[in-house]
Amino acid sequence: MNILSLLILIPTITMIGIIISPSHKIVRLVALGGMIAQLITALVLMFSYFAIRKAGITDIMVFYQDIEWFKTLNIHYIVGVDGISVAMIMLTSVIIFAGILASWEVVYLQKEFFIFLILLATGVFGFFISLDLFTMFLFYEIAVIPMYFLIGIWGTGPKEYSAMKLTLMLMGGSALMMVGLLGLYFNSSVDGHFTFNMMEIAKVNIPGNIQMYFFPFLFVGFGILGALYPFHTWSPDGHASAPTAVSMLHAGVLMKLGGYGAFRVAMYLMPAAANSLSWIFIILATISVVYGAFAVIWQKDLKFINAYASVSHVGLITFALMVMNKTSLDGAIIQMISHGLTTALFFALIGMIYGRTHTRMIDEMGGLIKVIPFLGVAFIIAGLSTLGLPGLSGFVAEMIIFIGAFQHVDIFHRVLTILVASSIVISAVYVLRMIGKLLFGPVRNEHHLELKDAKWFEKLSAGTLIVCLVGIGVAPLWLSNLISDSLSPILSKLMQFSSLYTHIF
Amino acid sequence: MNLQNFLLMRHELLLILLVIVIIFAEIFSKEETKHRIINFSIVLFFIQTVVGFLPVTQGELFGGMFQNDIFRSTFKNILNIGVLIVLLQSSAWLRKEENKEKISEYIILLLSTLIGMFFMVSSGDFLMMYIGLELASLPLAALAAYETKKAKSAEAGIKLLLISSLSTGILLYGISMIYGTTGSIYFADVAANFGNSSLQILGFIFFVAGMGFKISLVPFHLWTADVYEGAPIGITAYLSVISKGAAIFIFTIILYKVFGAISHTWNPLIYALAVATMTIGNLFAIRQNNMKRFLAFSSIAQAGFILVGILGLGDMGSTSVVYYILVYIFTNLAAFGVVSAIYNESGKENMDDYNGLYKTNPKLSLVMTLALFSLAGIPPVAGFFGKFFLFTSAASQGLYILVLIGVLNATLSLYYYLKVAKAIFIDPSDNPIPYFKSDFNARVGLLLCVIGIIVVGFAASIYEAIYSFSSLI
Amino acid sequence: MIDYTYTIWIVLIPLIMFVILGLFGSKMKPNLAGILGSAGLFTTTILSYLTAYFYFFKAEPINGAFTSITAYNVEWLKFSDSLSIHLGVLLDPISVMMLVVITTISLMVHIYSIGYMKGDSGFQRFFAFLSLFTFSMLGLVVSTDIIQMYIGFEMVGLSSYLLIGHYYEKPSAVAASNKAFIVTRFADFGFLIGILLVSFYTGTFDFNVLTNNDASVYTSMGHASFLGMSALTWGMFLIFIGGAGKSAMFPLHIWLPDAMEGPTPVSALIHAATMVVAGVYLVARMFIVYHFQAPGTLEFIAYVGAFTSLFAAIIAITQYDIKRILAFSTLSQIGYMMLALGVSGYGGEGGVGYMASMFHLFTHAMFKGLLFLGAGSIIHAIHSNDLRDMGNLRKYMPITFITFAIAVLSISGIPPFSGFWSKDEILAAAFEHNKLIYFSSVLVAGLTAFYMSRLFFTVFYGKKTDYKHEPHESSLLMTIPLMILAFAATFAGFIPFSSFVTSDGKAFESSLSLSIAIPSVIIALSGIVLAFLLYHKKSDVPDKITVSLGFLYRATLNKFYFDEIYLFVTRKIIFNLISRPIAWFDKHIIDGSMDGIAWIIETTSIKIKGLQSGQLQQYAFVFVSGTIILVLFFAYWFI
Amino acid sequence: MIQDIPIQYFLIVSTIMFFVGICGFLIRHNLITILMSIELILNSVNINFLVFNKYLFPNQLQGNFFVLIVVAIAAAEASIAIALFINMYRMYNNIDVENISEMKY
Amino acid sequence: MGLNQLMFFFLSGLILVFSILTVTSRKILRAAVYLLTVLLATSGLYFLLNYEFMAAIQITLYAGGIVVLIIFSILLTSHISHKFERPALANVIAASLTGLAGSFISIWSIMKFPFNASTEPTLDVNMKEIGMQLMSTGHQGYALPFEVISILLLAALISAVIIAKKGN
Repeated sequence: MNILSLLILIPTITMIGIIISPSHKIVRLVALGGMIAQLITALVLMFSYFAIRKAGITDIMVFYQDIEWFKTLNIHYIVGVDGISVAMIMLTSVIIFAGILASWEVVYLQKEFFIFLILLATGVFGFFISLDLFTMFLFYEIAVIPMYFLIGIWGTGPKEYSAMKLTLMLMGGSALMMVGLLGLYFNSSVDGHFTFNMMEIAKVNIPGNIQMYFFPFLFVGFGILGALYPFHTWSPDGHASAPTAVSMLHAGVLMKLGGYGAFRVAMYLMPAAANSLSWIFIILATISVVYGAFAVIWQKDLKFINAYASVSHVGLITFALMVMNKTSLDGAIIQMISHGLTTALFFALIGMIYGRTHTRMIDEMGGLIKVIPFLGVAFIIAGLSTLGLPGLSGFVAEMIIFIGAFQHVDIFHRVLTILVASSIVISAVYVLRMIGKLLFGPVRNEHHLELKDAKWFEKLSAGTLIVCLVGIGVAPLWLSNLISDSLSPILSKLMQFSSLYTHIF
Repeated sequence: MNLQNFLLMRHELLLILLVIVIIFAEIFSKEETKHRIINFSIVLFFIQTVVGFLPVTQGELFGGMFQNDIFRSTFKNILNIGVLIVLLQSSAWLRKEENKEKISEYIILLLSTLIGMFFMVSSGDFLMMYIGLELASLPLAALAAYETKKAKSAEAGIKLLLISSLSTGILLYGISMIYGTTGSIYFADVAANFGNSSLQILGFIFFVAGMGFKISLVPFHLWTADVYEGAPIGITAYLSVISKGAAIFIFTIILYKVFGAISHTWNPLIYALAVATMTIGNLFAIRQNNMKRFLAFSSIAQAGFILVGILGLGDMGSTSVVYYILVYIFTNLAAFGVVSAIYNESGKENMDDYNGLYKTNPKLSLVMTLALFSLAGIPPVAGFFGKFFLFTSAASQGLYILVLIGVLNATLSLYYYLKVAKAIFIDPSDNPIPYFKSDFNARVGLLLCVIGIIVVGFAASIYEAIYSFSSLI
Repeated sequence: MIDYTYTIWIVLIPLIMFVILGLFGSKMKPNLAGILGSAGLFTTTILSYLTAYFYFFKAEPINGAFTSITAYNVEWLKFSDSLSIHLGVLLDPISVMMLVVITTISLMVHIYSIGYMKGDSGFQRFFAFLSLFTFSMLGLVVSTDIIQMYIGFEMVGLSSYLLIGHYYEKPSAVAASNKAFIVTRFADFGFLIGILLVSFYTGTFDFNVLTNNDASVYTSMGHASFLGMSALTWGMFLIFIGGAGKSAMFPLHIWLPDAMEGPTPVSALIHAATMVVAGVYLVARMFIVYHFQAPGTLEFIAYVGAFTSLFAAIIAITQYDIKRILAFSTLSQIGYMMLALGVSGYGGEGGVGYMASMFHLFTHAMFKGLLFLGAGSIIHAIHSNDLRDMGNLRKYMPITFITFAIAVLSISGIPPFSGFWSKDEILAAAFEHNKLIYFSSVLVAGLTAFYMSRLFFTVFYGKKTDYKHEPHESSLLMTIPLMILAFAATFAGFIPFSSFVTSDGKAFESSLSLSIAIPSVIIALSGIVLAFLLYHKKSDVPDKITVSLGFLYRATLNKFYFDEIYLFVTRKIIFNLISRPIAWFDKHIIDGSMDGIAWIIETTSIKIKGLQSGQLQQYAFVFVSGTIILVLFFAYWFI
Repeated sequence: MIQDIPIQYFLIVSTIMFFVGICGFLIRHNLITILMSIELILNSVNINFLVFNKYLFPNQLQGNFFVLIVVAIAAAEASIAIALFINMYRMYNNIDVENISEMKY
Repeated sequence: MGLNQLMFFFLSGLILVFSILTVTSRKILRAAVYLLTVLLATSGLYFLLNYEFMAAIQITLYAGGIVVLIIFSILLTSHISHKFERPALANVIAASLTGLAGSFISIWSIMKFPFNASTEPTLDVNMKEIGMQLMSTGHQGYALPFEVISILLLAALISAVIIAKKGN
């Protein structure tokens, strides 16, 4: 059995296990066990990936498996990974692991909660391993739909509204994507033998005008999930209403689907359009970064703060993608991972704090670090990663992006880089303001004096994420190596069409 | 009439036989054992369904009036499965006190409309098609008015009958013009002689209007919601899937085979109808509270999606349409099955009555959710595949704008499907529908639907089979 | 050849201490944490001294110059074959000198803090952060790579943030820590852009390449210019902004006085002796580039330094908070260092400004550390920061009194204390280069003497006896560091700095120029005398003077309203004029348009419900007219 | 014979009859009159079929048989319709079309 | 003007006038009678076309069957003297506009279409021929529709029964 298919099989088995579990204690154990197995599988995958690369195998995709599905439409089940997907799979498995732990004490309809959560993860894993656009799309939608229930049933606040908005906007995105995918499909061949196989399509030179037609569909379609300005508004509402683990998974992983898809599908397969249209999206991304950061300052709700911060940070991903040189692409992927971890940690902590104080308004809290030191410290670490402090992953990612983007020959890109880099100041403002109000100062509500600090599962959940953050922050080279080798085929395809962008380091 | 001919017509002949057997059963059964006719006929029908799956050869009878091939007979099998599920689902309702007297009539009428559809599907000329169409419509009006005590039911019956008559009139006028300008009512001759003069187009459009009534395309759809709401649930389900499916099938065949020569004319026509149907259906569905009405508008929108697939032309088009109908039968019948189970138990059929359903009846809720997802085209259930192939088929003709409109409409439709899901899973309720166990037949029916919803999507062989058959016509 | 690889431990030991104290500190006894931290630092200090010894005395200078040695280097991130980020240890005269300074002061502060922080609930945390800071600062000074320098800048910013916010329950401390971090972050933003610009044109981050005088990396530079300045000038300017932020140069100085909210040892370590000179160090580190490639920027630096020193000195006169006075004096002194760099030439005698700057950095660390620790001792004794609560303390705290006196004399530039020597070199350099700056500097020297003496006399003289608690001398743990630093502050001036730290690494003979020294000493003395007259006992003369100065005094007292201006910019402009409208825009326009789509659909749905009127004949009408319209359209218009 | 009457004459008559029927369908209140309008419609269609058969394709009888079937079906239709009307009459005591507008929107 | 033409115009006039009267008459029984007239006139047209068999069918089935059925149900459900209200003017206008537009377009199309009168020999339409074709199973044979119609009629019968049947 291909190890990649195992990544889908394990969650599926876990879901079945959850269904037949008799009591709620067993349910969560099964879920945790399944996700630990998944994490181990992902680790095995990563190490064997390194081993394969070390052995000198230079296939673009490894663990490649191709099973024919719908013959007449030439739809296949094709899986395969390169360094980028491996990195994303690692990210996902870490976050779902932490997410299960963070939702350890979900009581209401617990079985269903875990099933939906793992279903979501299944979709994400499937998305990352798919090389066939059809299956990729299928997994994409599988990943999106459980969100509705997760938010709608277990959420807080105006949950129905948020869940509906989120789902509809994301499905609207997938609607656009679908047009793009079909466009790719029907232009994937010269002799009338169409294919959804990404690696095959990549070999075809799709005419420029067709690319120009379909690229926006795909890019915006994925971009909506990646909170591309101005289609980001599902994100604050959605995150604010979602239960902890869902926010974690959603901001941590699901939003990365957007970036990853935009990169893997839109840019890789339609490089000419990517080059000629990049200026639009790079402007949007710049707006998104700065605007998101400014919008945070005014927010009072912790989740809104983090949601807008996410808008800003995933804007950085889009920005880096659109710069299209090796360094910046590398940075984009690392930013995906870094933001995934950071924001997951953030949401986990917000959830844990909310579970104790029953409010998310920073004005109603204060001095919490005194009563819940572990959560407080973890919160500060998350904050510091958000503002890009060295030693944590946020810095690495931002640094690579800025350096990469600034290497662009075009003065336009460099000016935008400066604009985008200004977000580090704004992020410092909002992060410190939030930390200052929430954790420092006098305890504002005397009930909060009786709060208990994190329990073991909360510590494990946050600890795992912190370890990853610090690990990447301190030693980023292995991650960068993991990614950058796999960038070359994509990059070379992008470069092929850039008469403008020749000056790459 | 030799055996060969019998085999060719076995769907129809067996059904006729079935009807006769049931009439005899009705005559010879005692008052208190009448309800056994239900299971009796279900078993018979099941046998009929199985027999239908035996291989069939290609051929035509009655000088081309009756045509059968594996594609058509496959479609009939699909309809058979659908009707089997409908029968299973209506049995609980039929056993009710007020319906006890008319059990066999119900079944007979239902089966005779099915006969009509089979003839319609197999028709080789406009005359047979017309007869089939009428046979498929007239008894339905009576069935819609089946609950004679209920005003809504009567209203549904009258509306259906009168609008049906009007549309028949228009259809006939169209056919008469087609006949007048081509000199024949046989499909083959018409196809050879059909041109592009305005009178022919007029005839064609009148014909489309008549068919559009059966498929409930906008603007010929207005009866749909009222009739669906008023008719007994079993009949509503039947109308929305079987009757509609059969009409779409023959409509597709006629468009491709008979009017293939003027496809450049009907392409924009169907395009416009598709857009209008999807959009209007969705816009109306948004506000509905009554589940039957809601499903009516949803089924209108679904018809729009199917039209998108028709525009794919060629094998891909017809395959995607038939495949979608198959998916749609399972899906919609699952939804109606749940609605009918709940209605039979509690008499409730409004969306807000479903609040908190998941807590009391989780299994039914899950079936409903699956069905809704399949309708909305959410993976991994069959609806996703069906819709994807419809859109793929349209995209193969380069109709990307239409695909875009289609997928956006699908997104919009997701909104109201999720509204039902919301009622079931999220909204709290003070007095939710209490737990109940629906009868065996209904459960079997739902089980069939669920299996269908799940299997049809993943089993690529089904799609492949339909594809290989579709090239035969 | 000496193997310097061990120097990595100088950096790592504090980090390890931080990790140990950070993770397990809360489970330790406080004293254990303190001792552990100090012990770790002691090791580091020994290693630093060893390094200095080896570097300056054992290694053979090549061509008479101290070379820079990359003792340790590891690739941290790689962008391309030519561009990568390295982390490592770079040893050259200034970095070794800084190692000594930092470890010394830090060790003193550690020991001092064991006494000073006794009983504080965050004792272990405090030591953990001290270790973190020491690590960051050491990592900063040994940077091999400009990005490492940037990382160091950020990290010291963080530790400073954490330490300022030590008393996190005090809102003012939280505000101060936020302010410090954000202002320096803002400066670091400039630094970052500067790095990007410079590295874009040079294609490297490596200091060894960047600061190589013959570097061909600059020659390949295009003639890109912006607003009349070359891109490199801009880049270097922006890098200076980074330094200016950390070193609290005008107008980014506002965070430093507020940073005094932190515990006093922190102020001594971070906000007087080490971190705030990081900016000076940065400019010194890139001095060659400034001097040869961006002389305009260097000129600018000189003026900024001079202005800051004057500006801060003026403010210092009027302040009452003892730590704030010291903070402004720090500003002023750092301004000195900056201006010295700004006026410096390169090589030999011409580089005296560079040497003087480093020299002053060194001596300043000693006496300013001493001043702060002394002030800490005073505050510890009387639990107040306010000058007006103090007086007559020489009776109660003799050791503090004496060491403080030494420090005051040193900062005032009275021979033979260390401050005199380094300040004299600075004045000499300024005199050589720019008379205006020179005169300003001399004026500052006088002002410095005046306000320090004002502080000194107010605290230790006078007749005040109405203390709630009898003040008493601090414990040995606190006084021993005072004494050691007093020793250093007294004699550090006699170190022949010019033989060790010069702009080109080559030693030169620096001589005391009497024509510079005598006027400055006279000015300083007159400042002291004036202060003595005004403040040695309580009188109403100062009040009268303040009244007569009116607005000028109030402006000075309020630090020329810079805080208010910043507050206006942040609260009013950024919060209210940018952030709030954006939040509104997002909620109502962007999100509103999404909701608007939903609304349109919903409304359309309601509006067209009449179509489904339930009336059979209307249905038929729609049916028929629809058909007719279709016929019209498709049978006539289409064909 | 009828050669002196152009085919169009017949068609015009039938067409007008058809649309008169449709108008009747649209405006009459009484369900039975609506049913009568339908009969008009069907009748006009029948004329069409026969005329075409006679004029254009006299060598076969497709039109004739079509009409035969239409008439039969019309009868069936009418019988069901009348049953429905009677059923409705029992409920409302009249058979106005207004009664059947309960379900809407 | 030949007799045929005269007959044609007479019958057409009859048809049109009574059609319109059928749909406008405010007394229901009269409407039924007008309808009968129309149907009879139509059968006259069939005679004119030499389709005696169809004319007979028209008279017996249509005029005799359906109209009787209608009258029967009128008697059952309406008061003879009842006079309908005038339909709403808007309705009338909308309907007549639709009708006018429809007939205009249709007639326009008809006039534009080049109908070619057949030159083929006319099939003699007698009962035998009709009977033969009705029972024939080949091309131009109508045995199948004939059989299916019987099912339809059966179904219609049952339909009518279950609806009209009085409940218990």
